[in-house]
Amino acid sequence: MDVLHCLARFGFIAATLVTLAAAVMVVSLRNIFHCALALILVLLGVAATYISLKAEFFAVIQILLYVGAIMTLVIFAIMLTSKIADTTVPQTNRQSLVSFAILAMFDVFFIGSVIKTSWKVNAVTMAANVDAKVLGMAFMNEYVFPFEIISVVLIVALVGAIILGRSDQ
Amino acid sequence: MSGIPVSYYVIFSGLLFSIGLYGVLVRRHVVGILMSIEIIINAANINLVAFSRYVAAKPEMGQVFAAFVIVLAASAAAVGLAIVLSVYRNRRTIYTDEINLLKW
Amino acid sequence: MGYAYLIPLFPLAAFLIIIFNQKRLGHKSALVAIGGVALSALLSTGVILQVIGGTTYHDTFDWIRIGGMQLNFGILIDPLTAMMLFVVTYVGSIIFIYSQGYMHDDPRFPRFFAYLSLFMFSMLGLTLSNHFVQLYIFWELVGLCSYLLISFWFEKDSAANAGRKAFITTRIGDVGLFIGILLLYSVLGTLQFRDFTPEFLSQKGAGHETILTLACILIFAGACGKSAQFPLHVWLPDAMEGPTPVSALIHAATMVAAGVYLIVRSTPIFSAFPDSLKVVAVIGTITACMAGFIALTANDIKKVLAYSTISQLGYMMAAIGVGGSTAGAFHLMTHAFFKALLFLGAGSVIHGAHTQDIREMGGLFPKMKITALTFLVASLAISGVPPLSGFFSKDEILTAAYESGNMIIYYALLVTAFMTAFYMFRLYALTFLGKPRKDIHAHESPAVMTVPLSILAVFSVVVGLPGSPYMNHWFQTFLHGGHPEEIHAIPFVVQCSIGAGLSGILLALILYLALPKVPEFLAKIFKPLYLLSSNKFWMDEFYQAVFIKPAWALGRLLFKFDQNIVDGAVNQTAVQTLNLSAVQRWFDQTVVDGIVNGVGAVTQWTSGVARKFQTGLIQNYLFVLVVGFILAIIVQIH
Amino acid sequence: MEYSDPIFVVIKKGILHFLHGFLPEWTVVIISIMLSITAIAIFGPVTMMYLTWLERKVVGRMQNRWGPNRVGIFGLLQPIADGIKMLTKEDIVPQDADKVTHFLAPVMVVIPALLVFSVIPFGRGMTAVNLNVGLLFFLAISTLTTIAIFMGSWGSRNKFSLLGGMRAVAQMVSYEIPMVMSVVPVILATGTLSTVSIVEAQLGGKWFIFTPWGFFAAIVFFLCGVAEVNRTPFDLPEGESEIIAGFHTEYSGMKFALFYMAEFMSAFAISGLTVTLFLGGWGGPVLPSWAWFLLKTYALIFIMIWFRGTLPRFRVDQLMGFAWKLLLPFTLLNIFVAALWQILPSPKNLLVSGIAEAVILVIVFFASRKDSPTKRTYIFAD
Repeated sequence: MDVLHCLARFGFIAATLVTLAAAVMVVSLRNIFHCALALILVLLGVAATYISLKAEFFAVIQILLYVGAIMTLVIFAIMLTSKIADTTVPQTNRQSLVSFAILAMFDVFFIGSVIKTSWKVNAVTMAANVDAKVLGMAFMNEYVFPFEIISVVLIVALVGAIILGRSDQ
Repeated sequence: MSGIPVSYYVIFSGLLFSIGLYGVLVRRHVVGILMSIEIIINAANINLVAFSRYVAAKPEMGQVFAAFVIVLAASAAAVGLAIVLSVYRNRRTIYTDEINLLKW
Repeated sequence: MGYAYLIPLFPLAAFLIIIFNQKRLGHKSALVAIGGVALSALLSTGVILQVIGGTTYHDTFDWIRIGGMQLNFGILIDPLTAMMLFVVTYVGSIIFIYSQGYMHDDPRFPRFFAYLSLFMFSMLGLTLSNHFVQLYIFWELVGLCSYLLISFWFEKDSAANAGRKAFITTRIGDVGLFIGILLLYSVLGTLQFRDFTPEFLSQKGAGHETILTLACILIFAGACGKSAQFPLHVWLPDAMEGPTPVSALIHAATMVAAGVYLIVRSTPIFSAFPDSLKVVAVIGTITACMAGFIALTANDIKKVLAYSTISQLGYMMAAIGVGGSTAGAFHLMTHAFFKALLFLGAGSVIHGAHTQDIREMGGLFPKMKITALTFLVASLAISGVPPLSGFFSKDEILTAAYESGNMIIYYALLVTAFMTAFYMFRLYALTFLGKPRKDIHAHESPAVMTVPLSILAVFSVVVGLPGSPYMNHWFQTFLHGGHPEEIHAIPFVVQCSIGAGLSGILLALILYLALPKVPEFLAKIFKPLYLLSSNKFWMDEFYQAVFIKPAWALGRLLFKFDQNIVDGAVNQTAVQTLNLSAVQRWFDQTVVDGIVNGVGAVTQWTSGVARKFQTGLIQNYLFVLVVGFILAIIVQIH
Repeated sequence: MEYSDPIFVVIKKGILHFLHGFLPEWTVVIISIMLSITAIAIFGPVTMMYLTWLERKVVGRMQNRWGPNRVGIFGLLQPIADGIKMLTKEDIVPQDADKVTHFLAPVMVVIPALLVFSVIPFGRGMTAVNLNVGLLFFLAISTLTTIAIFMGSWGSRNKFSLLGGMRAVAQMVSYEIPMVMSVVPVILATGTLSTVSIVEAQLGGKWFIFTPWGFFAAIVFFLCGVAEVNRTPFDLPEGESEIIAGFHTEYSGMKFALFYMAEFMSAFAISGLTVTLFLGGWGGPVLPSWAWFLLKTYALIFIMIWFRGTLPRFRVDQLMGFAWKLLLPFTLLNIFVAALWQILPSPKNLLVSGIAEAVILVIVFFASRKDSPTKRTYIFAD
C-alpha cells in the first residue's frame, strides 16, 4: 500500500504547488477576471488540502461556500466594474518590489523557524474523524453562543450589503 | 495521509498568507485586494484545520472556528463588494490610489 | 364620584377624533360629537343625582409647585356645579343635535363640530374647576372657542371682525380677572373656592378690605367681559354673525352665563365686601335697562335676542348684586333653556325664511307651526307669564331686589321686565303674526331641528317648577346646600311682575297688530329716545372716538418719536463707533495680524513637512504596518 | 433477480479478481478506480446522446410530428450522426475573445457534470464513491457549473453571451438556496449525508415522497433542479427568442456539443438525485435495482421534456420572485414541518404535519401572491 501512499502524497504536494502557483497568479495577473479564475483554483486546492486533513465535510463546505457563493459575488462585482481586461492599466502600485523583498525575507525567516520547531502530535485527534455530526454537536453544545453571534453578524452584514449596493434611483 | 508532517501545512499556509499579503499591499484594483484577502483567510483556515487535526485539545475545535472564519469571510466579501460597487457608482474608478479623498 | 373627571374628556376626545380626520368622517363627525356630549350628559346625570342625594365631592391633585406656592388642579362638585352641568350638558346636547340639521350644507361641517366639542370640553372644565387658576385657564379656552365659532364663516369680513371684536373686548375683562386673581392670591394665599368661607375671609382679609374689594371688582370686570355687562357688552350683538346654534349655545345659554357663574361661585368673597356687591348690582341694573331699551328698536331677529340676552344677564347680575345669588343662579338656568329655545327658533326661522330682518317677515305662523308654537312658549316664558319658568325666576329676582330695599334697582328691573315682554312680543308679532310683508317662501325646518325645539319648549315650561312656591322653593334650598333660606313671596312684587309682563305683551300686540301706524308715530314723537335706542346709545361710536382713535394717534406719535429721536441717537452712536473702530483697525492690521500670520506661517511650514507622511494611499499605511509587524515578530523571537 | 440485480457489481468483482492473480495490489486498486471512472465516462455521454433523441421524439410527438425517424430504426442512430457532425464541424473562436477562458469553459462545464455521477447510487452497491458527505458533495460540485458558464459567457466577448451568463449565474445562485433547503428535511429524517444510506433508509416503500413534507420538498427540489440545469421554463440563459443562444452563442462544433452534453447529463443527474432522495432510489420489487433506478429517473426526465413541450418561459423578475418569495420561505417552513414529523408519534405525525404543511402552503402562497411580480416598470427604456 505504500505505493498508494506515495502517490497520494505526491498528488497532495502537487496540489499544494498548484495552489501556490494559482495564488501567485491571483496577485500578479493583469486581467482581473483571470485573477478570479485563478482564485477559484486556489480555493479548490485548499479544499483538496482539507480532504488530505480528513475534513471532507469541511472541504465540501469550502467548495459550496467559496466557489459557489463568494466567487460568484466577486465575479459579479468584476463584471459590474469596468476596464477589466484593459491590460495597459498598471495593476500594481509603486511599492511592489520593496514589499516583495520584505515578504520574501519574512518567508525565509518563517520557514526556517517553522522547521526548527518540533511539533508534538496528538494521537487522539489524529485518530478521530470529524464528520458533520460531530461538528453539528459542537456547534449546538459548547460553541452555541459564538454560533448565534456569528449568525447575527452574518445577517447584519447581508442587510448592510443590500443597503450599500442598492442603486439610488 | 498521516505521513505528512504538520510543519508542511504550516509552511504551505505561511506561503499562501504572504502571497495574499503581497496582493493586498500591491494590487491597485479593489476587487483584487478583496481576492487577496480571501487568500489570506484561507491560509488562516488551513492552519486552523491542520492544527485541530494534529495538536489540538479536541479534534473538532479548529474546524468549528474555521467555519466561523468562513462565515466572517463571506460577510466581509458581501459588504466589501457592496462598498466597491457604491464607490464605483460615485467615483467612476476602482483603483485604490485614485480613491484618495482622505489625502487633504 | 371620581368618574366626574371623565365628563369633560368625552368632548375632548370627540374634538381630537374629528379634528384629525375631518375628510374621512365628513358628516359622520356630527355623530361623533353628539356621542361625546351625550356620554358626558349621561355621566353628569349620574353626578347630579348623587348631588341631589346630598353628597358633594372635592378632589385635587398637584399641578405646579414653586417653592412654597402650590397650584393644584381638581374638581369641585356642589349643587351649583350640578346645576351648571345640567344646563351645559343638556342644552349642549340638544343644540348639537339641532345644529346637525342647521349646518348640514356647510363645507366645513366637521370643523364646526370639532370646535363645538372643544367648547363643550372647556365649558365643562370651567364648570368643574375647583380653583381660580384652573377656572381662568378654561375661561380663556372658552373665549378662544367663542372667537373661533363667531368667525366661523371667516370669508365674511363682518364675521371676522366680530370675532376679533369679541376676543379683544372680552380680553379687556379677562386682564381684570387675572389681576383680580393675583390680588386674591397675594392677600389670601389660596385660590381654592372651598377655602373662601366667611370666617376665613373675615380673619384673613382683615385690614386688606380695600385691596380685596378691588380684587372683587376686577373679577367682576372679567365677568362683565364674558357675560357682556354694561361697559363691555358691545361684542355680543356683533357675535350674532356666527352660526345660530353657536349663538344659542355660547352666547345665550352657557358661555355668557359663565360670568354669572363666576360671580355666584365667588359670592362668599363678594358678600364679605359689600361695596363690590353694590357695584355688581348697579352695573347689572344699568345693563338690564339699557339692553332692554335697545332691544325695543332692533330689527334683526338675532340682534333683538342678543340684546335681550344682555339684559337678562344684567338681571342675573343685579340679582346677585342685591344678594339673591340663588335667584340669579335660578334665572341663569331657566334663561339658558328658553333663550336657547328662542335662538334655535330664530335659527329655524332664518333657515326657513332666508332673512334675518323682522321687517321682511310676518305671517310665518301657518308656514312653520312647530317653530312658531315653541317660539311662543319661549316668549311667554321670558316675559314672565305664570306658570312658565321665566316667571318664577324673574319673580325671585324682583323679590330679592325688593327685599334689599333698594327701590331704584327694583323699579328699574320692573321696567326692564315690562320692556322684555314688549320687545319679545313685538318680535313675535312682526315675525309670525300679521300678514306677510314680503313674499318669502318660508318652509318648516326638518325634524332634526324641530324636535330639539319641542324638547327645549317642554324644558322651558317645567324647569321653573322646582324653584316655584308649589315645590316650596326646593331648588333654592338645594343650591343652598340643604338648609333652607326663608323665602316669602311678596304679593305686591308678584302682582307687579305679572302686571308688567302682561301689559308689555298686550301693548306690543296692540301696537304691532291692531294699529301698525302707531310705532312710527311714536318714534317720531320721541325722536331722541328712538335714536338713542336704535343707535345703541352710540356705544360703538363712543368707543371708536374715545379709545380706538386715541390709540391710533398715540401710535403715530410714538412712530414719529422713534423716527426722529431714537433713530437719531442710534445713528450718532454708530458714527462714533465707526471712528473708534478705525483706530482699532490700524492696531489689528499691524500688530495682531502680524502675530497671527507669524504663527500661521510657522504652522504651515511644519505641516508641509508632516504632510509628506500622509499619502492618502491606504496601502502605504498598510505596508508600514506590515513591516513593523514583521520586525516586531523577529525582534520578539531573537 | 438474484443474479440480475448485482450483475454489474459481479462483473467488476470478476475483473478485479482475475487481475489480482498477476498484478501487484496497488495497481488493482487503481484499476478498480479506473473501472468505475470509465463506466461513468461511458455512461454519461451515452445517456446524453439518447436523451437528445428521447427529447426530440417526445417533443415531436407532443407537437404532432414524428421527430427523428430517418437514421436507423425510429431514428435511433440520429444521435450518432449528430455526434459525427459535431466532431467534424469547424471550431470558430471569435477574434478578440479571451482565448484561454473561451477554451476552458466547455471543459470546465463537463467536469462537474461527470463528477456528480460518482455519488449517485445507480443500484445496490453500484455507487462509484460512497462519500459520507455525498449529498453535499453533489450540491457543491454542481455549483461549479456556474463558474464554467460564466467563463464561457465572458470569454467569448459578446453582449448576448454576457447577458446569458449574467442571467445564468443569477438564476443558479438564487435557486441553489431553496434547493439545499429542500434537501435539509431528508437529512433530518435520515441523519446522514451519504446518498447510499439515504436510499437504504427508504427501502421497503418508505419513500419520503409519501410524507407531507417529502412530497412538497420533492416538488421544490425538482423544480430547483430544472432551474439549475437551465431547462424550460427556466431557460432564460439560453432563451433563443431573447438572447440568441445565451452563454454558448459563440460556440460551435465540439465545444457546443460539450455544453449540450453537460446540460443533459446534469439533467439526468438531477433526476437521479431526486429519485435517490425522495423516490426511494433503486428500491423496488421484482426488477433489478438499477432497472428501478433508471425507470424512475427516466420518468422524471420525461416530465422535464413534458415541461419543455408545454410551458412558456419565465420573465426575469418572475423567476427571481418565484425563487426568493415563494420557494425560499416555503422550504424554510417545510424544515419545521419535517421536524414535527420526526418528534411526534407515528399515527399522529401524519395528521399534524399534513395540516401544518397545508396551512404553510396556503399562507406562503397568499403572502407571496400579494406582491407577485406584475408588469415591469422600465427605468431606463421609455
